[in-house]
Amino acid sequence: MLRWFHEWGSPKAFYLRSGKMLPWLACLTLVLLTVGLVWGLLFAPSDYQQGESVRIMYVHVPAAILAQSSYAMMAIAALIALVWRLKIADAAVQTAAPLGAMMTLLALATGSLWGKPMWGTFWIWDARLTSTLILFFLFVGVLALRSASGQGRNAGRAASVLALVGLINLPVIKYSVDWWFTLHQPASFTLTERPAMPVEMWAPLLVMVLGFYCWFALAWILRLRLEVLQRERRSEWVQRLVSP
Amino acid sequence: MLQVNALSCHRQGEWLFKELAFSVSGGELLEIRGDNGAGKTTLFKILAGLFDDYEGEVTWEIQDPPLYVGHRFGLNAQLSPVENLSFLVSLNQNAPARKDLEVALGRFNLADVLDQPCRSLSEGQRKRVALARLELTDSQIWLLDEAFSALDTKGRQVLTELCQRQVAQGGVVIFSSHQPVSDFDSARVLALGKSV
Amino acid sequence: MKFGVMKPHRRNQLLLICILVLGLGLALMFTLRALDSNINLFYAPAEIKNGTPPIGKRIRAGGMVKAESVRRASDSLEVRFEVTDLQGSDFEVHYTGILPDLFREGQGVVATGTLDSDGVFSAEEILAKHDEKYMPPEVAMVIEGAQIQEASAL
Amino acid sequence: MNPLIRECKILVRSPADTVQSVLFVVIVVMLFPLAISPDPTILAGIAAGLMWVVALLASLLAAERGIQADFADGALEQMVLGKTPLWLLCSIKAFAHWLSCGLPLLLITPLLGTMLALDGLEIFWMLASFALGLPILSLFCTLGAMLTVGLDRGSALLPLLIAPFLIPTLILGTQWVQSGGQSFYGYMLAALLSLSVVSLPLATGVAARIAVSR
Repeated sequence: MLRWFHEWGSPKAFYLRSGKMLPWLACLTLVLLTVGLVWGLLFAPSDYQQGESVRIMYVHVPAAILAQSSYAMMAIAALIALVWRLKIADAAVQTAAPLGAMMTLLALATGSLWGKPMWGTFWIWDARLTSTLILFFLFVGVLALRSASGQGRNAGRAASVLALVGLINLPVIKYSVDWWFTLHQPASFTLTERPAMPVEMWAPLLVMVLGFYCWFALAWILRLRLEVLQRERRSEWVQRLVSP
Repeated sequence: MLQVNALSCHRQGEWLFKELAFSVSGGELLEIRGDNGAGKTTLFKILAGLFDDYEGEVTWEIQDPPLYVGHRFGLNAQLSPVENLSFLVSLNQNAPARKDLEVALGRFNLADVLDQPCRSLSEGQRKRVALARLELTDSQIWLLDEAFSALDTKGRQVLTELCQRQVAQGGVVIFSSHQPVSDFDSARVLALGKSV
Repeated sequence: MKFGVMKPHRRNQLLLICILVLGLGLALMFTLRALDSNINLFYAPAEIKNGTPPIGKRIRAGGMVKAESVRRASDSLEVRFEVTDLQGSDFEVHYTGILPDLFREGQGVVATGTLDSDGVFSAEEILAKHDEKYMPPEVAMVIEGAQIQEASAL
Repeated sequence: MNPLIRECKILVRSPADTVQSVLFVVIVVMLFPLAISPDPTILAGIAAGLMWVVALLASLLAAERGIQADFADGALEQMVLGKTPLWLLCSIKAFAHWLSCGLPLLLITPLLGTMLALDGLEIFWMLASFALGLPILSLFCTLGAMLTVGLDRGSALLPLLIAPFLIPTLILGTQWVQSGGQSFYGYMLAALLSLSVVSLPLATGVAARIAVSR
């Protein structure tokens, strides 16, 4: 396990290996997102109460799921950066934060577009909306602290501490639906129960969720590669790579 | 007691020092010499365990953490020398008695400012308050960054005596200076930077 | 930085572990007690009928919109309807404004506003409570049809 | 000298800091009746939330005070190097923040409540929510100050980093008062407090190590 970490953790190995994966990942992302979007927006049935507005779900739900799980991924990278001092993990924290912030913003925007016709207002101070907004500020906080800390091997550690402490917020998001007054419906998907949604609705949704994950992985790896090159620009292998 | 192997450190892309190797055993006095910007303070921070962005190995064989007196003395402006000193010493061992504190501060000629707030003290006085810790500590290793500069003759003399007593008891003193310190006959010198 | 002989401060570590266990245990205990106690997020129709909520203060009240109770004014946006808990308690709501899409008879609503001494609730805001079931319109019709059949079979 | 006694002495010798926190709170609370309305029903309706927001701002304002001084004069380096556990020293720093900001606020709560037309029972629940909630604010503020101390734009960054973490406390505190003391919120606040007390000083300790190695 530790050896595997170190093999992948070295910036050079990561750069070279991830390069081979990129085309496959890009194709997969493209296929999943195209299929999901066309299926969800054109062919999936409309809802008996919500009508056509239900289609916003096909973007909103994947974005919201990804916003939360990207925070978890960032926090795991932060833990690795703090405990094992892996250079690549620190770069991963730094590059995940803006992507996560983007996803959170997308979830909030699509959510409020859906909220206007359904709830009668763009924004409600409901628990889940509020904690998603808090999640956005957490991403921004990690990003701001990271960029204020400058370069250097230890510079990212403060941001990693912040990301880890913020992880406490994730269960709050999950349980807030039950704790506080809320209009946001409980999650329709759980692992243990059958979805409260017919198959022709949740199948395209699942495709979209997978597509979003692939897109996120793709974007993350691309940014990470760029960051690795930037950081290792003085090292021999990067010099050899960029010089013709 | 201290083993340093292949120690390299760079800041802002410039190597401060590369492949530094030395060892220090009990009863030794080591002077680290170098120009401003040669990396003396960084080396001290590494040895103290404050800074770990380096490559190489630093191994201590000691019971207690080393005592470090740097450019910043750790004296709160609102508190008196007695209070500050008592706090700093008690971070590592039992709080010293008032009488011992008075003796230690008195040796550095601070008897008349014992209970004045530190903000009213001069830079030289504050440095001597920080150095008075040496009289009270149990620590075997002293790391004194630029301890001899900005001290009067009397202060240098007291500090020299304290350091000599420490190495005579089997401890280690590592100190730095940017001009040669002639107070010791037996100090080993480690030169940092290109010009030395 | 490695310290060879330096002993770990066993006593301090023990203290830390004790404090951690104590703190986490307390947190768990408080959370369980909190989840045990009921939260009253809005006043139910029965409570409004009993006169529990204060008169004239801004409160939240909720329940189901009673079937065939919605009356719209012809010349303004004023709406009057009754909110019921389906167990015999209901109260009247007055509201002026546009109702949300999901508002319909038999659906849940939460209203924010004030209660007057006659038991009439003047709402400033109406929110339709959405349930977690998604289904296509045809499915909804089938389910309704099945329920009607069941009812007629009885 | 015991680190706790040290903090108390520093606090007693710079009373201006504490007075500043108290005056800030009183003045901001005074502004609201002037800006919104002197009508007691309106004031009483917003009082709990208003007092909590002001308490949050006052805590953030006071956050850097003790930490900045310790960092600048080198005492923080010595604390990191010493044998005394760092989490203990960090809890004491948080306690000092509470002493200089939380405790005075708690003491003037009846006064603020009266200014905002709260009745006796509501003032009681306000006191209870402050008693459980303000220490959480102090713990987070100390962590934030430790994370940003020594950075170029540290003071500007601190509220941005820490405010999101204070929101759950704010919600639970205000809901507790507004719901007339429903035990759910009280228990949750207590749970949050015990969790914060044991976990945040550890994180603050890590942050202190990072701060001195900058």
